[in-house]
Order: sequence, then structure tokens, then C-alpha cells
Amino acid sequence: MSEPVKCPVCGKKAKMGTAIDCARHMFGTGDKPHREWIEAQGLSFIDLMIEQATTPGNRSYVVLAEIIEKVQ
Amino acid sequence: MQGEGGFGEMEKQLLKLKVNGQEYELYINPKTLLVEVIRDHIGLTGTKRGCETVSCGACTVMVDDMAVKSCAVLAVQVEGRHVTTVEGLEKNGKLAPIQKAFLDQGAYQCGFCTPGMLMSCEALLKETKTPTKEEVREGIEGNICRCTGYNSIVRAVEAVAKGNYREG
Amino acid sequence: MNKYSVINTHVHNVDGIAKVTGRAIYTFDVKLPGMLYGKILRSPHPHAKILNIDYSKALELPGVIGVVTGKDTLGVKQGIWRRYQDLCDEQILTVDKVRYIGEPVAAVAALTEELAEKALDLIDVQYEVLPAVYEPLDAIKKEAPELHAGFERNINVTRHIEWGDVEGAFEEAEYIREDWFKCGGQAHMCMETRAAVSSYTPDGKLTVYHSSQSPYYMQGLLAGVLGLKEGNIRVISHYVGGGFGGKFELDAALFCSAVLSMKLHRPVKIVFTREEDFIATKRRTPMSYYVRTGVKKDGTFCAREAKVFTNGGAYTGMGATALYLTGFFHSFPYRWKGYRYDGYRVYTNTLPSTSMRGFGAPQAMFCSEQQIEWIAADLGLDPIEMRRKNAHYPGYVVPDQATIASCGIDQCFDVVQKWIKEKGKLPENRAIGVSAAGFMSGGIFNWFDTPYSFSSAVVTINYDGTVELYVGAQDIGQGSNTTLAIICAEALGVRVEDIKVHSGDTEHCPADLGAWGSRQTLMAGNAVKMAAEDAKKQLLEVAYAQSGFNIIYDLDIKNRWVHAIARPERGYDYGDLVKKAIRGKDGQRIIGRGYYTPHRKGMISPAYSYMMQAVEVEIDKETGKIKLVDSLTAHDCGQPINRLGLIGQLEGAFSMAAGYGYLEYMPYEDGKLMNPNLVDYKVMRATDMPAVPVAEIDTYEPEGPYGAKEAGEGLTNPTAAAIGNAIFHALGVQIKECPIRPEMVVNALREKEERERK
Amino acid sequence: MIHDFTYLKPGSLQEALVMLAEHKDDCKIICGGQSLLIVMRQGMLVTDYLIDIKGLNELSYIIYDKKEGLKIGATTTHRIIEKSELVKDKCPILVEVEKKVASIQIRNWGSIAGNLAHGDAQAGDLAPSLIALGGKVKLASSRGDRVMPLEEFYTGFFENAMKNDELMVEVQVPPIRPRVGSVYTKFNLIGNDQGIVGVATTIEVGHDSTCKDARIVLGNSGVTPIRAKNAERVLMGKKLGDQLLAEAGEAAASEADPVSDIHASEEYRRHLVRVLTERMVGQAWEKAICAG
Repeated sequence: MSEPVKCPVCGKKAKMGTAIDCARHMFGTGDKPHREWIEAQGLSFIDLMIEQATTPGNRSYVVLAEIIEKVQ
Repeated sequence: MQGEGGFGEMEKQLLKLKVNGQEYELYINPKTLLVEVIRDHIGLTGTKRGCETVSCGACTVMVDDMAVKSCAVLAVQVEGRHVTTVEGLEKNGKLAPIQKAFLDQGAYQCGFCTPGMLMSCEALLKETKTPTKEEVREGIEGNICRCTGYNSIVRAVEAVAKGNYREG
Repeated sequence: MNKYSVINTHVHNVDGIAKVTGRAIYTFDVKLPGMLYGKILRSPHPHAKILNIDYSKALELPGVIGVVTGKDTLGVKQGIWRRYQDLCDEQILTVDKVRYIGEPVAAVAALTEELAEKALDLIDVQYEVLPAVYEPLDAIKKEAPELHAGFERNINVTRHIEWGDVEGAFEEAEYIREDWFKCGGQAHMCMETRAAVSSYTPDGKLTVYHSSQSPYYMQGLLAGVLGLKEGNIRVISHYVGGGFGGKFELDAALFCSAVLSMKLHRPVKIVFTREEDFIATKRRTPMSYYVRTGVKKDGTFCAREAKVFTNGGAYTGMGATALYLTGFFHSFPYRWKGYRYDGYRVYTNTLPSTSMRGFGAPQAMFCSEQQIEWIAADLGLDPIEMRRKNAHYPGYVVPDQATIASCGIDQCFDVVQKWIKEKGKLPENRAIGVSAAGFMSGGIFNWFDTPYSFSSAVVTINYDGTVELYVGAQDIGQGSNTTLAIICAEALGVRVEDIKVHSGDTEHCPADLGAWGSRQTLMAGNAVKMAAEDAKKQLLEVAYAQSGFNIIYDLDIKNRWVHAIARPERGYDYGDLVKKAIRGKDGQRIIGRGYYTPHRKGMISPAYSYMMQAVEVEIDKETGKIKLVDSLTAHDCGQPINRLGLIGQLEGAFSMAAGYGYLEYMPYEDGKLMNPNLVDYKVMRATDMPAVPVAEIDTYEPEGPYGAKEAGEGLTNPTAAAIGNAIFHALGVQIKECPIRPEMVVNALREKEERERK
Repeated sequence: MIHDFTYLKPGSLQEALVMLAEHKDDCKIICGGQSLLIVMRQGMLVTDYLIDIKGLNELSYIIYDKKEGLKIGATTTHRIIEKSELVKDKCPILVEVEKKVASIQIRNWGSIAGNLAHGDAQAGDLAPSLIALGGKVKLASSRGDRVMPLEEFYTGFFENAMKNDELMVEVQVPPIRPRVGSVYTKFNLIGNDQGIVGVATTIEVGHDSTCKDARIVLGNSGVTPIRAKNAERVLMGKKLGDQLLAEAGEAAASEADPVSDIHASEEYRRHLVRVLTERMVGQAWEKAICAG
């Protein structure tokens, strides 16, 4: 079991340790710093959120998770 | 409309009516509704109002022992008639059978529809001593209750019809 | 033999006499000397800028005393989610912009209601009409108009719940089903419309009479918007003509009457018409649900994913809580290896949505319990046994959310199965539908940010043995005063008629969050029990001191009889003990204090009620007409406190929940509600109600007073789904929208026949 | 809010007609007012004079004439008709229909003429039912009286054949012949609520049980009550049968001219007219045979 993933913005340890869980945390918090970090990765926070909301499955979270993995 | 301030050009006219056995003489604008005379002029606030479309029955009173919706009657039309409101059910401090039955059956919750509901039940029982379940439900169909789901009210009327309660 | 002398016995409501004799004074009935009557001018536009308001002509009308607009207010954006400033988004008397048809723009006070109404026509408002949007899925589009600055794509709040490895659990599933549902709004339709009388006096104090579910909240919210101290505001709500979740936010009747009274220094009364109550108070939250559920062939639940959009209307209100609770209760009352909920509340130019009896759960159950029924049919499994296999049990932990102490759902299944079996074969136009549900017993949320304990109570005992019980809990017809009197009488060892309940007045009653979230029986109940026991202890100290009993003996008071528990026959009258105790305290009255705030009880609630309901429905296949014939509800609310009150709550919840299932429909056209009256908005009448018997399941909730849990609100949750399931079994059609109207049934049946022809 | 008006209370029909002649352009008649007061409160109806005939007991009567049948005075309340032994004996269907009118409170105070003369009577229960029974109304004015079939009374949306100085004083229901059956039903969502559509039917059969005469009247299916004459024609001279009922239902559905509103689409209303017509024709026919 590797180190639990930490939120690149607030450093919060992901609940179940995974990057996908951390991505959920970032959307769930959704405040300015978290939004800005996501935008800084060249993604649109709102577009990802709306895709997550309107399409079955988890794609948006996976996309963000991959980026989070990289920066750990 | 609430408030009977001395405004409005319309000349007022004399109305004589009996409410709960008491004679009243009032000067009113002819467009005044019976419920307005009862609540705002005479000051018997037991009778309620819940809509503007003669739908809810909260304003139900008895005119000559008939249940009517007092928001759908011009006060001038009951000239000389006898009106009974919820306040007229109890006799020298003793509850009427239907009031006792409402207590025993928990046939009210917020209580706002209760005065009108009681008058519909009382009028029904005056007309039909032992109504069937269907007759009871039809008897209160014109009264909306948002709290009880009506069944406890039906039980209360049936209990009175069974003779479980005596006057006084 | 009842181990209690008062609890679960037949008692009259403590306010019964007042209510059956017409003596009860509601806000609607209040009349103060010199009182003026107020009316509110409302926006005809769903979305517009206010350029100018000219009310000079209105003031010229004889008998018109004053007019106020947003400019007369502090312009505070308020909301009940006080902890979260950005969710405080409603000005009530708007200053610059209107966001729904019916939003208040000005208020008039005059000598009569009629004059105030005439004056409204003389107020000239110039609007710049803005583009409007009415549906969540339109409101999140790039090109949609923005309702509130800073809320990108009009997304107001999002809520996310997840536990377990959802994707993994879906992979384990052998059968996956997905459905899209649409749940409508619903009007609270309290018989007493929103009403308030405000009286501001030169000493800087404001007294308001208000038809309220939480006088304490009103006190706090008013203080915030009027710039007064909470302590200088007195809120009185002695009798309230219904609430159902619609009367614990600041409403325009209260706010506008207060602003007018502060400007004019006279009492001002505002009563909403029924139409105003329909178009300009809040409503049950309309929701669209996407639900994907994965199960094993043997019916074992694996995973569920739900994506939900709620139509928030123009403002936040209590909608954020409804958004969370619908997501949580959508998992109820089952165990999921993986569960994911993504909820989005979207602003639109419609009437704001908020809490209503069930608080998001009736929508959740309409979707969940129908889909579960269909899955059982798809797999050829017994729907009740499949539910049983996956249901909660005592001690079950909902990951990161809740710990279930008491849970009688399994016995509920037994009772309903037996009832259905005894019914035998039904005529072919009839069928029975079932639905399970659960609900919280008091929300552990403090978005209001109260510094006080959630519930408090004070008990004082007079020299003659009568008891004054002071509670901040609010009786809105659900009978909380009676329930609390019963708990007090039981704890103290006296009778209900010895108790006088003082409530609905912030000047004399301790702070309490009020009547919402099914909290009062458990939270206020615990506070009352604690206060009564505190007072009783003070009495028993005296009893012990003069009993001369061996210290191993325990004394108690039951039914006004002070006695040794081991020797019940040896005792004396409670009244005598009270006299001695007061004398012994140098004449001080006996005063007991109690309070309750949940700690370490999870995210949602200290306890949960459970139920399963079966509804027998008769359907006219040709017209689609739906008739409810019979029903049974198996119900676990822990230890029942007030037998009569419990039956009333069940029957009442049924009529409201059935209305949501097949009658109560709120159609909008261009942001305008099309049926804002009781002719076109249909509520159940006496002739439409079936028998609604209840089978109480005997459980004991350790966190509840005497083992009690909530019993009034959760019962609104199962009915709409049960009706839908009955229609499914009668006709084989799956209707994914509520309310289920006859025309929908006929169309669904036609589509089914066409499918079968192909 | 109700606008101010001058209240006039005639002591006799004579006096009422004089008042009506005098104020014909700016007055309204009130009897029970169960519908009128709603529109007045909504401010949709404003009048200078309100003539109250509620107290005219000379217009509160129910009599039966062997030739002309039932005669019911204008101010007779629904409740009096509903409970009348005479009506029960001579025209039992009218009792059944009255029981379907709104709620007891409204039937206690509302009058038959008020119901028939009100703007949207086509949406009510009595107009279609009485037309199906061949009912007539007597209109009086200071110029004299006239009697017309109720069928011709309704001329358009909220319009009727009454001149502005006329008063509806009597409702007449011709004697019911042997081998005639009459029925009425409405489709609604709750209790005694107004019908989303209603269908009234009278069938007369010959000794051979074939249809000799038929009247099918549709309520709330157009701006006035609608006689479904094509549907009636379908039945003439035929014997009762499922196929025939279906044809009659289809015909009635196509004769209906309903609106779409929040309660039902136009298409659904037509569907309901078809279903209810089939049912009512069948029931009326059975009744007629039994009445033979």
C-alpha cells in the first residue's frame, strides 16, 4: 500500500487514499483555490463538473485523477 | 378582506341577523361577505378562511342548520336568518358531542380547518342521525384538511352517530 | 401491562379544547390596536432588473399609510444557511433584480386590506426584462442567463456522497439496470397561509406574531436583516395552521410587515392569499434522477450510482439540505458495497424550492423503490425477499455516514407479506404495490450556526403540584406539545393534566431549533426528560431524607404516588412531597433544566425510523383513473409516545404523500405556475382516502427518550413509489414521473401495446 | 376584491323584472352566488347593481304536470331538488346528477337557475344532463315570458340566449316516457370535482329493444354543451352491441371540440369522450330495456 494521495491544493489526505477519491474531494470542495488549480492544469472545472453530472460513470474524475497522480 | 375601517364611498346598510342565538344589528357595505361579518365585524374568529375560490371549506358555518361556505354568501343574504359558528356548538361550558368525539379521535391536528369541519359534521348529523361511511365522507368532502387525512374525522362522526356521546 | 403510566396511553391533545371550540388564536386571527393591513406588490416577470419604483400615487389614496421597497431595507442577502455566506442569496424585498414571477418588489400598509390592494395598482414599477431559464438542464448551458453573480452555469450547490469501490462493485454485478426519473414539485398547502403581524415600539423592540415552525430561527433571521439584537425581537407562534417544512425560513409576510412597522411605528398585519401562498412561497424540490444499479442474479445488491439535478428555483432556501438528504436516503434502507451520489442544485427563474415533509426522501424513494421492484421482476425474484436480503439491521454502519442502533425493517417485511397473503387473489383491475423507506430522527446539521444547544427545556413545579413546562420546540399541529407533556408527566411521575406546556414564544421559552427534520420527539424529548428528572431528583432528595428507609431501597414517583419501588403500596401523595420540598428549599420553586445536542452521532441523525408500506390500487384501464382502495403500513418508530398522535401522523402523511404520487401537480409555463388555486391544484378529499391502518413494530432506540424515534415525516416517503409499483403490477407499465396522472397511464399502456404488437 | 355595487332586493318577481328592465345594461342577478361571487372577488366581474333574487320564495317550487312534466322554480336549491320525493319519483336521474354537483355546502345555497345561467355551465353537471332529458327553461321579462329548449340556450363561450332584461324563472323537464333510460357521468380526479369531461345520455328503445331515440350530450368538451348527433344517428334503429358502442364512441369523440389545458390534452379529452360515451350509451340502453 503506497502513501495515500494528498490534495495538491489543501494537502488533505484522500479518504480512501486513491487519486480518484482526491479528485472527488476537489470537486466537492469546489472553492476558488481548488478551481484555479484545476484550471491551471489546462482543464475547465465547470465543463468537467457538468460532464460528470450529465453522463453516467466517472470520466471527469478519472481525468483529474490522472493529473493528480502525476503531481504527487 | 380584513379590516373594517370607515372607508369606501359605498353607503352602508343595516343588517339584522342572529349569530349563535345572539341578535346583531350592523351597518355594512352590501358587498361584505358573511365570513367578514362573522370574523371582522362581530369578532368571532373561530371561523377561518383558507382560499378565495370556495374550495377549502374552512369558513363553513350553519345557516338555519344548513352547512354553507360563509365566503360564498353575501351577509345581506342572511338577513333575519340564524347563523351558527363553531363558537355556538358548546352550550354553557359543555362541549357538543361532535366536539368531544373530535377530542377522543384526535380528529384535528393544526386545527385550522377544524371549526369549518365541525360545522359540516354537525350539519350532517342534524340531517342524518346515522349516516353511512360514504355519507360521512360526502358530508365533509367540501372541507380540506391537510393534516389528518380525514379518517379520524370520519371515526369521530361515526362515534357520535353510534350515540357514544350525550349532550351536555 | 404498559410499563409506563402515561406513555402510549390514550390522551387528548393538550391544545384540544382550544382547537375544537374556536378559542385557539392563530396569527391569522391576531388584531392589535391601531393595526394596519399590508399587501405585497409582486413581479410579473420571471427575470428582470428593477429600474425605478414610483409609489407617489399610491400614497395619495386616502387610507394608505405607507409604502416600502428594497430601498427601505438594509438590503441584506439572507438565508437559513447562515454558516455559508455565499448561500445567503435572498433579499426578500429585492433591491435591484427579480428572479421569479411573484417575487416581492414593494409592500403597502393601509387602514384596510382592500385599500392596500387598491394601492398596489397605483405603484408604477419600471422593469428591464432579462432572458429567463426554467429547467436545470437549460440553466447549466453556456448560453443560459446568469441568475446570481459568481455562480457559474447557475450551479447553486453540489453534494457528493460515495463509499466503497463503486466501479469494482459494478464489475461484480451480474445485472445492471439504469433509469431516468422526473419528480415534480409540491405545494405545502398549509391551511393557514403565510401570515404575520409585526409591532415595532419606540423602545426599539419588535414583537411579531408569526405562523412559524421555528420562532427561534425567525428571531435570529430577523435580527440579521433588520439590524436589531436577537434579544430585542419577540416571536410569538402560539397556534400554527400547518407547516410541513414550508414555515421555517424568513417569509415575505414576516419581513415586509416588520419593515413597514419599523417605518410607520404601527402594528402591521400581512396575510397571504392562497394564490400568493402558491406562487410566492417555496415548494418541494423538483428533481430529475439518473439511477444505475448493479445486482447479482440472486438479488444481492452490489453498487448504485445516482446523478441528480434539482430545480432550485431562484434562491437557496433549504434546498441545499434537501440535495444532501435525497442522496443519502436514496441508499435507504439497504446495504450497498459501493454507492455514489452526485447531486447538483441549479438556479432557475422559478419559485424557489426547499424542504417539505420528507425533505428529499420521497423523491429518492419514488425512483429507488420502483427501480428495485423492476429489477426483481427482471430477475424473477420475490421483491420483498430481495429487499430483505439487502436491508439494514441493528448495528449496521453506513460507511462514513451513520450507525444504525435500532432497526425493525425486517419485521416490517414480515407484516406486509402476511397482509398481502391474506388479501388473496385480487380482481384484475386491482394490484398491490409496496415500498420500503427509512428516515432520520432529528438532523445533526447546524448550517444555521446556532450557539445554543439544539433543544432545551425548563420544568418548574408549583406549590400545588401543577407543572409549568417551557420548551422552544414548536407545535404546528403535529402534537409536539402533547408528546412533550407526556414525556414530562412520565418522567416526573404525574399526569398529563398536571402539565401546562409553554411554547411558541421566544420571550418565555428556551431556544430550540424548532419543528423540522423530525427532531422534536427525540431532541426536545430528551431535553424535557432531563429537565423533569432534574426536578424529580430535587423532590426525591426530600423524600429520601424523611422516608427513614434503609438506604438500599429506591424511591420513585408514578402517577402522583411517592413510594418505595420494592413496596409500591407504601407511599404518599406527590402533592404533599412538593409542599415539603418547597418548604425545605426555603420557599424556592422546584426548577429542573434539560438540554440536548447530538454528539458523535454521524453525519445525519442520531437515529432512524423504518417502514414498509403496501397500497392497493384500482385502475380504470380505459381512462387511467387511479383509485386507492386499501393500504397497510408497518412502521418502526421505536417506542410510541402518543398513540393517538401516531395514528394521526400516519394518516395525514399518507394523504399528503399519495397526493404527491398521483394528484399534486405544479405545471409551469414561461415561469408562471398554471394552477395557483385550490380549484386547479388537486388535494385529496375525504372521499378519496382509503383505510390507512398501521402496524407498529416494537423496537427500542437507545438514543431516544424512552426508546422513541421520529414518526411524522418519514411516513411521507414510501407512498408515491408504492402507488407506482401497484400500477406496474396491474398494467405492466413503468411510469418514471410523478405525480402519476391518468393521461400518463393511458399513454404508457398504449406504448406498451404498440411495443408488444411489434 | 369585490368592487362596490348598489344592492337591490326585489320583494316579488314582478319587482325584480322591473328592476331588471331599468338597469339591464349595468346589473347582474345573484341567487346563490356560489359561482358569481368567485368571479366578482377576482375582480373579473364588475357591476353597478346587484339584484338579489335569493329571497324570492315564489320562485322556489317543484311541481309536476302530467303533460309538461317537472317544473322547478329558479331559486330552488340543488339540495331541495336532490332530496325531493317528487323528483325522485318522476325523474330519479336528476337526483343522481344533483348529488354529483360540487359539495353539500354549495348545494345547500346554490340554485338550479344560477347554475344553468352561469357563464361556464357547459363545464357543469346539470346543463348536459338536462339537455339529454330534453329540458327547457322559461325566461321572463317585463315584455313577457318565453320557453326555450335548454339545448338552444347556450350560444357560445360564456354566452347564452338570455336578453339582458330577461330572468330565468323556471326549469322544465318533460315527462319521462316508458322504455327510456337516462344516465350521466363525468371523469375527474378527486371527489365531486368538476368534470374534465362529462357525458349525459338518454336512450329510448322500442318493444324489440332497438334504439328509437337517443340524446348524447358532452360536457366540458367545447364552449357549449355539445349534442353528439352523429353518435346518436349511429344508434338509431340498431340493437345494442359492442361494435355499435365503439362506433358511437368514435363518432362522439370526433364531434367533441375540447381544449388542451393543464388537466388534460385535447387528445386525451377526446379519448375520454369516446370511452364514457360507450359506457353511458350501454348503461342508458340497459336502463331503457328494464324500464320497459
